[in-house]
Amino acid sequence: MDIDYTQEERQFQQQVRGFLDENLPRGNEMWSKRDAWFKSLQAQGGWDVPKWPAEFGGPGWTPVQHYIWDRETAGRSLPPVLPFGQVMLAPILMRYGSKEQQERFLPDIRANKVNWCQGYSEPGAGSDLASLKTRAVLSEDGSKYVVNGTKIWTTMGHMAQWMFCLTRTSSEGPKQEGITFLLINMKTPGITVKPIFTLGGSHHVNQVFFDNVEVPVENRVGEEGKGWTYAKGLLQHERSGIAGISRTLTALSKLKKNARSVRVGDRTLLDDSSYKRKLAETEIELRALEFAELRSLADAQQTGEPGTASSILKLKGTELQQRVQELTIEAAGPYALNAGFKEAGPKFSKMGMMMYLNGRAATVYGGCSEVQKDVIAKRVLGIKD
Amino acid sequence: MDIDYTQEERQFQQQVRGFLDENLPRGNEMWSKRDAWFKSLQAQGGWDVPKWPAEFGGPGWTPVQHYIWDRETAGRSLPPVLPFGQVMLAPILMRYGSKEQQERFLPDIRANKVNWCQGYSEPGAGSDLASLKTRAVLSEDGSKYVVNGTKIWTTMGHMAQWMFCLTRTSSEGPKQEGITFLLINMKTPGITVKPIFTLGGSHHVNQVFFDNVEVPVENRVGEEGKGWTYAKGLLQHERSGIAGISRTLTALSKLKKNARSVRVGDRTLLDDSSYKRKLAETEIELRALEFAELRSLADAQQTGEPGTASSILKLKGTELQQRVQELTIEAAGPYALNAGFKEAGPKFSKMGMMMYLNGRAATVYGGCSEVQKDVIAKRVLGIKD
Amino acid sequence: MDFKFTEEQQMLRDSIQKFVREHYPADRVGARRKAFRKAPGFAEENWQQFADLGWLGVPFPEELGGIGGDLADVMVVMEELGKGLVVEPYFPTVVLFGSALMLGGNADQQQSLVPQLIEGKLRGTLAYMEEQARYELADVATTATARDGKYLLNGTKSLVLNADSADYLVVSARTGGDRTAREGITLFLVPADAEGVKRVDYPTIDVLRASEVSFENVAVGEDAILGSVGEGLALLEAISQRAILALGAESVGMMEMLYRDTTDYTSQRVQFEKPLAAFQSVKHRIVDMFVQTELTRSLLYRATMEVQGEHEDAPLDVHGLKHMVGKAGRFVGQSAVQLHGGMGQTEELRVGHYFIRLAAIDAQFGDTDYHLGRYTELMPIPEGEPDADLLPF
Amino acid sequence: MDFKFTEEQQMLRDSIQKFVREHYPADRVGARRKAFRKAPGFAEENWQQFADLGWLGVPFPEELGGIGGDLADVMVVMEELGKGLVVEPYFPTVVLFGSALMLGGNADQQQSLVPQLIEGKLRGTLAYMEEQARYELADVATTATARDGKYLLNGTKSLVLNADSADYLVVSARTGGDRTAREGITLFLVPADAEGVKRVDYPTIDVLRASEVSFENVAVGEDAILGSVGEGLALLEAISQRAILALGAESVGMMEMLYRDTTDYTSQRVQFEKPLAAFQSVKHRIVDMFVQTELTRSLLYRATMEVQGEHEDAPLDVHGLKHMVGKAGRFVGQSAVQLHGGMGQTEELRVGHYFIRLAAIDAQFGDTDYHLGRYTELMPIPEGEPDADLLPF
Repeated sequence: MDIDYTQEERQFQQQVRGFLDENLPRGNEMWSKRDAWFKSLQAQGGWDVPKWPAEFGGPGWTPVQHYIWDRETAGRSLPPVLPFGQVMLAPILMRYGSKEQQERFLPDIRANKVNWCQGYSEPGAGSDLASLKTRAVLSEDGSKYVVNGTKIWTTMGHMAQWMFCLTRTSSEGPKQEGITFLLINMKTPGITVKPIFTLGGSHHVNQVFFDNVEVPVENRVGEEGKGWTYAKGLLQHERSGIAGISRTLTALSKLKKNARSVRVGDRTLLDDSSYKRKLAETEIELRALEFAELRSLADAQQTGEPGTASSILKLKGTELQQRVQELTIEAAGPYALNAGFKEAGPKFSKMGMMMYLNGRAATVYGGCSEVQKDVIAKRVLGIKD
Repeated sequence: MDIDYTQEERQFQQQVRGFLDENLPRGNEMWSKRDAWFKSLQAQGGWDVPKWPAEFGGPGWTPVQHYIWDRETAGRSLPPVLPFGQVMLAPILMRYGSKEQQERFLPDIRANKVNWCQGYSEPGAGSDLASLKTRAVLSEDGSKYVVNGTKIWTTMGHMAQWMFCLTRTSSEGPKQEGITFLLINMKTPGITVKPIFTLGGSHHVNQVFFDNVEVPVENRVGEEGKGWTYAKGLLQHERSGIAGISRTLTALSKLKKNARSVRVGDRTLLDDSSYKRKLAETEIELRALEFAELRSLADAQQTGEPGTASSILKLKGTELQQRVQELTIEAAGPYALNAGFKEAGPKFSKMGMMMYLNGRAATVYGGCSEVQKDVIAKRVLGIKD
Repeated sequence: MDFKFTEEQQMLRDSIQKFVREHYPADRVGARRKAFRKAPGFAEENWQQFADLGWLGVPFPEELGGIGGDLADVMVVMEELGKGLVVEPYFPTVVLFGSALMLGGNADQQQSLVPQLIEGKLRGTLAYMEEQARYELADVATTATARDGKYLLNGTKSLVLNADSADYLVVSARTGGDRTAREGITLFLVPADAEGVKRVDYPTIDVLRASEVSFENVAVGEDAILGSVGEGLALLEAISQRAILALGAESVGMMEMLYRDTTDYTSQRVQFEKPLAAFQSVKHRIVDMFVQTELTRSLLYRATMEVQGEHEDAPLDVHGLKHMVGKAGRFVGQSAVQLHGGMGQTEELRVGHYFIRLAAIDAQFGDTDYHLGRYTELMPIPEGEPDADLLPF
Repeated sequence: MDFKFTEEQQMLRDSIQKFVREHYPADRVGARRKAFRKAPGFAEENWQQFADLGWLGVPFPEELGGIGGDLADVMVVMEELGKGLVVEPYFPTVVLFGSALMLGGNADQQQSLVPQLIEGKLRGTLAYMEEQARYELADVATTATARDGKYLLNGTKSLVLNADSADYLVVSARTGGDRTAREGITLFLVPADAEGVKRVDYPTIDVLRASEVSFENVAVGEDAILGSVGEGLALLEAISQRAILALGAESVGMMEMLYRDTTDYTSQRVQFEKPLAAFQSVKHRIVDMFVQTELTRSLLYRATMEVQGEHEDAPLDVHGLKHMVGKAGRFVGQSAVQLHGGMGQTEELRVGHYFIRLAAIDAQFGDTDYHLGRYTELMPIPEGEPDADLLPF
């Protein structure tokens, strides 16, 4: 057993730090220098698409290198990438897409040129995703699918040019079969996007309606009826990202600084022992979970399998995210009420409340906590239903 | 709405206090003056059997009077009564027993002369009590039942002269039917009592084996096959007693005094703000639950029904009992290890640990918490399975 | 002992429920609340209806035009307004301002203001909070300096509820003592349009309205003093107790709606060939929500009756209540949102609004931690020796 | 980074598991433990086997006859002993006494004692606790007064583990400073049979042995001093860190057994026509037990490697570990007992014994609350201004 980074890992950590110090645009330059930033990442050898394998132009990092990258970048603000394409669709295209699809879509995804959205959930298919009903019927000449139905909780659906979408092409047999994975251009006639306003009035999710939407058959990924298999692997991917342990550690670190700025009479909130104990309890669990992630990465590196510790990451990681959000609004205190007035109370209070509200989704999407527990019981503990 | 006791209730409270001050034996006299104590209770008009209705010689108190009695006696040590007869069997005999059975058994129960035990649970029938299998077969001449099988968790079974017992007389139809309520003399040939040692080494529960045990048919209560109905009402009775809110309030009060005796350097544990907050959190919930009980009693007094608040009493009451027990061993600190040596650490530490260990049973017996929640979901919230 | 609602209370409840059905129907709550994001943040015609139906007069004596109700009656009103997600400023005007007038006002002040309040012609609020104070009522930096028979007020009050539609502000200010001294605080009745009063108004996260209010040499006469000079803290504490009872009632109403709405939603929604409510993880969590609601309701009743009857335990149980409202409210709110899945995150359903309002209530008049600390200070510690006889526990 | 067990560790684990299968079979654990209620509380022949199998030499260097293992190796041993509910005094002798010798002893002390310890011929323990101190290592009333080249020890130590079978006690005493001063504590190596040492022995709730040990003018020479005079606190703290790692490993082993035993039991027991484990309320609680166990195990690994490598975060994570062991251990233990129903309450199954042992571990070397407080003191607070940019969280 060895907790320390190897010589190579330490070098890599230094390299990442040096690179970030030199190239990462700050503050106002975040948008103006965005292109230069992506170019500098690319020049490092695929750092712009860290999770992509080397054969598709990625850096081919080890799991521990990924961890180092996450850890080093979590505390800094990086120019945003469009996650649905790069992180979620790309692995599927690489594995199951045709050569033509890969050549057609991957370059634009990598260049952050095309905005993708995910068409999975439906009003009647949430936790039980496989019961989805959006119907795709192959035309008689076999040239296109005609899609009817509706998708919901489509993040960024109102800004996306394309959707990757699970559709039902057969109702026979088990519901997991008969699902087909389609790539749909959002400009196709028959698509309507309706905004959904979430807690606190944000708009980032939508409901998308399909009314006889025609999708060329060449936009089908892999075989008809195999879409569930393709999507499942991707969901696993999504889950480990949702855990967001490095981000939560950063959030906790910011919270400590913010709590120190909160006045309580002549002292600060960080002088309040019962508040401080709550921070400490959270931090202890986070430090434990961070190490669980490391154990999982090390297992993956050595055996190719992430090990049992990985199963707890999403479940516990989202819980701790929410805990830090709770502690943030507690720190804001009365100013948790502040919804739009920047001069009232500590500056973090406004965004703190929005994060708290938006953060409730973390234990619902990508497999709600209740379903996660069922999955752990079955797969890890071998408990039968 | 009126929180205050009525004039009559206040008078009753005074009467109880005066009576206890005058008649309750203390310390060493607890056993020697026990008979005098029961006589003085009886002389008050049935106070020795407070829950019994007036027609059977009880005091015929209102629910609020019962509450006052519980509250006033919780802080004092009363000479023990034998609960299985007086509290648990007697109501069944009064309602479903024959005149002969009432005359034969009730006087001895009242006089604390006969020790009863309860034969309900079986190794294969715990939460799912109705699946019990101990078989009672009526002899051809109809004069007696022959009982075979085994009962478990029989509290005081090794000291009891009689058992009231659920037996299976039919396997047809729903399992709740075909259960028959028998009174069994523990001296009958074929009965073996085997001790079960519980956490910390106590012996108060047993397993009881029946090998062709003959029970006269006149010891059957009510009709054959109706035992489940009889027992169910009694279980409800048992549950409200298990909540033990007055006892827990007393325990918390003792805990505060005990915590003040625990040295932490030059101060006491009651100067520790985080420990004190835990006491306070518990006390707040207890004060809320105490009022929930009052609401339930007041509802019962006015409408004859205990109201929805009553459903939470056992569930939350046992949880708070256990919480006070946890806080007691936390107060004992290192001396929670103390299992038999009276001079090590604070005096309460030894009994505190035993109470903590024995107390785990409270959320299991009389309907475990998980089943209680199912019951509340169904009966109170109307949730269908 | 008697916990039944009176016939009058039952009628009051029915009339509010009728109003809510008409003006705040569940299926339009999102749109309805969105419409109120701008000043004054509510509908004047509704307010007039409150007056016409007598709700504004509930806690005031008959001789001032009220209906002479007690705190239990206010509890009934607040619970129903909470269930309805009603945005009209009953809490600041009737509970905060009204309590200030009735507990601190002299006969002149009461006679000149209360009848108008009851008729719906005059509103008020309480300006007591300052940023550095967090939840401490006694931390007051705003000063009131006596000069020529007048008082000059200087300072800034934060998060003043519905100040933008109030005619009067009750303002806490120092007439003596250090910033955190318990003595030397005085409450003043200040017209909202007095010279030197400046406001910045904004919507709150729970779609109500608040303001930062600054006072620059605002001059008021001695007739503006509520209660006695320098003894305003006791008055503030008494108002705060009533505020907590009212917010507690509103919370309990919302918590009840949350477990009911969650029961309904999960009983109807089928996943994996079963209603969600049939899954024990869902069912038991709803039961936990119910248990927390019933516990909180019990403590609300207890505290309300104790404050009404001036029992000695009243301060203790009011602190306990606000602590429990915060803790249970968060649990019940979060659980409802979780069990509604994606729908719980939307503005469309009531649950999200209840959830936010409960979070906002925790942040007013002391949060769950603050009141636990206060409870700890008051918690009775019995006299006497340690007692090793833990039986029959 | 590498979290695999080495081949040696795997062999060590196998050999302990084999011993446990033979000497502590699950189906006889109740009877077995009952047999140990009297002094010395374990089987001498088992102890000799520990020596023969090399377990006693695990953390000691090869030049003293040990196998030169590190803290991870001790972790492996303690985890397996924990799973087996083994009562032999490995913890007091190898972890407490052994750490005291290796961290504080000089070459003479080590050479005269460690080889004997490794051979199973000599046992020791740590006498550091006093009643008024609760969990505070620096609170020491026992005095050591220098006189004529000797030290006279006076005072009482409480809850000294396995003192009734120890040859040596390591005793903390004041050679200077006030009772709670951090300076002035010295550790002494005292023969258990020295004149003036009195013991009262008793069984503990977890069926181990402890003693109250009093010292009345117990005279020891300067060669009895472990480490430097007056600087014993740092040594005590270092021993305590190792004690916490060892107890943490034992706890994690037990927690794993608890969720596994509970999975097995509830998978076999049928109620309402289904295995109990198929009920979500049961299943999810087992998952929660598993999650807590994995979290604790992760922190155990982290802290062990940090102490081994003398990382700067080591004290922080050791406090965090003991806090988590207490909290998670209680949750996992209580859950297992609850989910076993009546059977969980009996001495027959292992679960009850694990449950009690976990409660006992929480009460040693600082409980969950104490270490949370200590963590709070060390918790890093970053420099810098408040940061309102909470995205992309």
